[in-house]
Amino acid sequence: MNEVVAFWILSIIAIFGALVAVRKRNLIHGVFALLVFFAGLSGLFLLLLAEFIAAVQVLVYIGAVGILLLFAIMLTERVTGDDDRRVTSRGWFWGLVVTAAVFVVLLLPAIQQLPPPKAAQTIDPSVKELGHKLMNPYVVTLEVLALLLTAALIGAVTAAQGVRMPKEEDSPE
Amino acid sequence: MSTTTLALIPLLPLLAAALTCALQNGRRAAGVAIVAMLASCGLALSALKEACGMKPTDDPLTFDFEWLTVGNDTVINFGFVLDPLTGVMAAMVTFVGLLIFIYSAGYMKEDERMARFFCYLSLFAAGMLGLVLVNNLLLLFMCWEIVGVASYLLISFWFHKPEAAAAGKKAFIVTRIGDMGFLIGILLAFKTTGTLTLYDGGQGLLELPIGATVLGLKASAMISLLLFMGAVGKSGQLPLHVWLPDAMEGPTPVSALIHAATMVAAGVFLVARTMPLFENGGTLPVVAWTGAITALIAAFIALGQYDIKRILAYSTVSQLGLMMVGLGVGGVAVGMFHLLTHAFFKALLFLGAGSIIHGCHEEQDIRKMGGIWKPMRVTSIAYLCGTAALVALPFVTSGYYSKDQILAAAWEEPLMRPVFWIAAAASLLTAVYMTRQCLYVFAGEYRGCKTPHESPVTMTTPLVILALFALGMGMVLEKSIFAKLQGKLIHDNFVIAVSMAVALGGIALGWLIYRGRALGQAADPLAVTPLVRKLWFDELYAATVGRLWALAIVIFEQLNELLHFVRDLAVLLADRIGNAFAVGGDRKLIDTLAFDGMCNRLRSAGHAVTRPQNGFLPGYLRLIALGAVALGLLVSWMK
Amino acid sequence: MTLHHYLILAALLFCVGLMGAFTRRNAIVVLFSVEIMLNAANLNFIAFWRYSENPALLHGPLFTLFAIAVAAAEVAVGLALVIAVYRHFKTVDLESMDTLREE
Amino acid sequence: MSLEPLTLTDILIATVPLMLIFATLFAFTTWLERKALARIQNRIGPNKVGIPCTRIGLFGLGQPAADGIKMIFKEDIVPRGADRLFHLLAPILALIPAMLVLCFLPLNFPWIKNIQGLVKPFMLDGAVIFFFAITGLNTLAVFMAGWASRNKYSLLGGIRAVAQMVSYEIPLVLSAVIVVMMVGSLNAAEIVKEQADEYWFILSPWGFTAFVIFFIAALAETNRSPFDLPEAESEIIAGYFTEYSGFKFALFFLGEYIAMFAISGLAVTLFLGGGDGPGVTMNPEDQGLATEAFPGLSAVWFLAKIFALIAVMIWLRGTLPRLRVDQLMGFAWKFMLPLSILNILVAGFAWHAEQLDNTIITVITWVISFAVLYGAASGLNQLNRGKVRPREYKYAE
Repeated sequence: MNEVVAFWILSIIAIFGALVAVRKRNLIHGVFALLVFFAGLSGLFLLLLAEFIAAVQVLVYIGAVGILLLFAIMLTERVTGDDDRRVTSRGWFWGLVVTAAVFVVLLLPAIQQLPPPKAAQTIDPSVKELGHKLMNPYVVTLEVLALLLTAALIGAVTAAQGVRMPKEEDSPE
Repeated sequence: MSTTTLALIPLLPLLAAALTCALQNGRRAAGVAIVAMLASCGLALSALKEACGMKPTDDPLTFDFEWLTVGNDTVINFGFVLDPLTGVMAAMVTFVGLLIFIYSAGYMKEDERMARFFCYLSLFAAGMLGLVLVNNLLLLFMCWEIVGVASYLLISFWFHKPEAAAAGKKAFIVTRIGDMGFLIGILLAFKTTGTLTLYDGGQGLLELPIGATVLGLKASAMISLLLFMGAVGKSGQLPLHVWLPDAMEGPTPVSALIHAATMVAAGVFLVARTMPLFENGGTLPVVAWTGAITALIAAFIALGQYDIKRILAYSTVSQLGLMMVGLGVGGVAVGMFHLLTHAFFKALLFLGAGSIIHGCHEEQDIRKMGGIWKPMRVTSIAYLCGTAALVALPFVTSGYYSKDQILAAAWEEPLMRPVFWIAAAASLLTAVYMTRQCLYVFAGEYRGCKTPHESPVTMTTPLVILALFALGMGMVLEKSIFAKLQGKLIHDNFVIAVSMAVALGGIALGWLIYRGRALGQAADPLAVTPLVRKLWFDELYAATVGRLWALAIVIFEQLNELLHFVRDLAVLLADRIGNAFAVGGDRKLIDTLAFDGMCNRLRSAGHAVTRPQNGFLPGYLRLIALGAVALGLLVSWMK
Repeated sequence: MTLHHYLILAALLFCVGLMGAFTRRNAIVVLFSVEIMLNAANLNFIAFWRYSENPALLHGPLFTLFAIAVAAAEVAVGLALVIAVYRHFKTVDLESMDTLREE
Repeated sequence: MSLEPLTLTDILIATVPLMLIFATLFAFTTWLERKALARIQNRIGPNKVGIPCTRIGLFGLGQPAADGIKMIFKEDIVPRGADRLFHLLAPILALIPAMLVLCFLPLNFPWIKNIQGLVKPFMLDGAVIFFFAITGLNTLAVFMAGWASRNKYSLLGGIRAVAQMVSYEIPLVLSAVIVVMMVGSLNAAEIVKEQADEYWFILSPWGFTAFVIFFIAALAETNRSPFDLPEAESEIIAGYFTEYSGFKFALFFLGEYIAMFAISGLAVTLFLGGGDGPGVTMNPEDQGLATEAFPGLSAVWFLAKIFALIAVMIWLRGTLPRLRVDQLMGFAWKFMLPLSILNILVAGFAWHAEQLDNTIITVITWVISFAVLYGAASGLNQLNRGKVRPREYKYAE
């Protein structure tokens, strides 16, 4: 019972957040709506008993990605964040059509080919087990991922830094 | 000797290549490459020792593991094989390669792309060693191609010289012709036997009896002929020999490594490796004849050349021909024996030539040399040793023993008597042109502008070592390796007499011709036009293949013209009609339909095509999504 | 709750993201949308895991973990690129950045 | 583990007391802080407000109530340009995570004995990581406040706060990771149990280092002095809540203090043995509850430890001057981060040494690791000392 109610509430929150995030004119509002979406999604993960993933979701997306987006907006848009130009791109209608098509295609397997819905068996996933899995069979993946993150970090810094200003430019005038 | 140690032999140079391609400093790159080569040389020697330990009868050691599975039962193994053949070959390649690496460390010192050069060299060595060691025809083909690429890179290393670039392209394309045959052969072999593993405990490609027939020919015969095409391309046999002399545009160490010792020998090695197929298919006479003719013609051409390296190149071609003869008449042992000895003395000759060229300030024309003997003592002695070996001076040189075996084997076969005589003639010519060259280079006065000087010690040391090998190797090999390769020594006094006769006679002949001539100034009696022009092989190809191409072009031109004509006709017709019905409506109708309308339609079609490519990113995204949709529909429809 | 609920929800979210990517012209918003899509995919992973035969293998969470990490890297690099582009074009409007050349 | 047996009453029982207790503690703490600061600055501090309509002062214990009333009845001003929605949401968003985080503290209140499952969230397997995840939200609230009230100072404060919190979260988490590593679990109750069995982690060299790092980072996370740059009155009037007044301001205030409680509660859980103490034996098997001499003893211990930490915070606030922005950042990235990473390595070695479970080896390891950490700390200190120059002002003299 609880689970059903929770599912509906959380999914509505998530969809609402996502919609607002992609439609809002004011980017800062958009980011916060996106964060609401992330929060709803992490609630759904919790509902699916993937608590560690839920925590990571909050930590990474809301904690880190959100801040990053805010800073990017601060650096690119006007600080107020609202965007008075035309926000929708050319031919948005076709975009919607394609989206609808994709939606149908996404639903096709869910309708046709999946076995009839079966109930989830009760499980007790422990974070410890996850850690062991990460350290034992997936350790190479983990290392590669660490490498990727480092590379991404350096790449991001170098890309965002751009050409360095000559010294006399930033001396007091 | 385990898989890993065996695998390390090719892998170390590969690693070195990977390392050096990152390096900038040429000297450091050279160090890396040489160290890697040294290590794999040690490994190869130990492998050789183990291989020699094996009795000739028992199966070769194979180290296989599953590489990729085709369908559900066919497995292609990734593996290495170790038997005397591979052992010897690997040892030779690594050893000569090592010497040449050291040599080129000195030779390329001034070049600013030295590091890149060593990267290519290491890559080549890796490919060559892989080619030698692998136990799988497909893998062998891959290594074969790596070697091809490396040689392309190395030949056109000084790509700013247009002829160097052209030579690289030529080598690549001409060998490609042979490789196509090779590839087809592999496919055919896979089709008929279902395996590409060479030795597989009785199930290998070389161990299965192949009974099937293709196009009325025995399958094994077909396969072996196709493989032989690859060999012909790679080791410059007639009619695909034209790339080898041009390849001399590359740096001299490259010529020594690739076009004397290793790569060109790859073809011979291939034939030796797949010898069972040839025996099974009974196609050895083809090999023998091709080799013989090549040997003779190449030797002829060599008489007329002035470029020191070209002469050596043609002599390489003819020696390769002799190896083919050896394989054809005497089996693996004879051919490989000559291959080994030749590798040493030809590498020596090329390095010597390189040293001479270096000493004469990058002068390659023998007419502008002469009197090198005095300033460049070490080089000259080494070079003369190499010459002696090539000419096969009796008893003292290694070339003598191997060539003697070939001739003897040819003499044994009653059917192969003509081949024997051709080979003898070829070696006679060999003696002649080598004498000519030596006289040009060493005797008399220096005819160049600047005074020649001796090369640095890094270049001379390999020369000396190689010279020792070129002299001493014959005895040693004949005692040790020859038996391992299931060869039976034949000593036929008549043959010995003949080979001595041709060697000494050739030298004498050359001496007689060139004695007391004002070399360089006066016309050369042997450099008659056909020889200078290399018997018009290039012109021949230009005249045939090129002509065909030109013809095709002409035909298409004509077709094009026809189309134009039809179009004009249509225009004319419409115009006439328009004029005929000189009524506005009609004209408008015709116009709009026939001309403007059509043109507009075409134009708009062009626009329609270009519209999606306007850098409008969301549009791209949508197209991608459409593709995804199509894919999803396809999948769910196929379910 | 059955698997289908989650799948349909994920599909919806994915399409919302897709819509954003298709109909907005601000690069940063497109980045949002990509994030939304990624998260929808993660939801699918977790749902499939939860309703799989033996969840003890923890494939879903592990894969999702990796996906999240990669997504974080993607956001960092993406935003850095957006900023770099902004420095060059003085805008983050996808429609006005339609050339690869300096001009 | 499932949601099913959970009922509304359970939830209320589990949460409402937390809120009440910590709200009262908050009131008391404000009073305590003002008193303490006054003593440090050689004043008396609040002493008038006591029982209404009498002259009984009660050392000004009534002060918090008076403040609260004042706050509630004060006018709530929203600047014209401000983004009304976010201006309203920010203080709430600042309060909620702090409150939420309290649930993850292993407080063995007697009345949650007979509640099952999820409501005892400190039995959650990932309690610690949840804690950090949710504390992260605080940053957003601050930024929101700074951005929503269209005011340069507020925005500056918000940006400062974000930068500071993001960079201090790293040493915070890294130093907590050490404890998690040693225990091998993210479960708060198990961490406490471990400490009750072995020793409080603060007593080991790596634990001590980690605790110091954690505590400093916690100061920065909760914008306490000396890290209170986001609300630096003297530079940017009051930072991100310049434009806040009345009840919203009160909410910020409350949120800040609750966050203080929460983070010191986590410090207690991780390093100071949680609710462990005389008369308490931990046994997390039956849902992480302790057997105590009298009900609630462990909770009392827990709160006592929290208050010890709060007292230290107040004392520091009274003592230390405020840092400069560059010093702040430099300290986070050049001192705390390397030290905590090194500390992780040390702790790993120490763990392996303790696996041998041989006293001498353990002792030796401890000595060595202490020496290493001390050396590293002083070395880093030396390295940075050269770096910290008097700042050159670009646009001002």
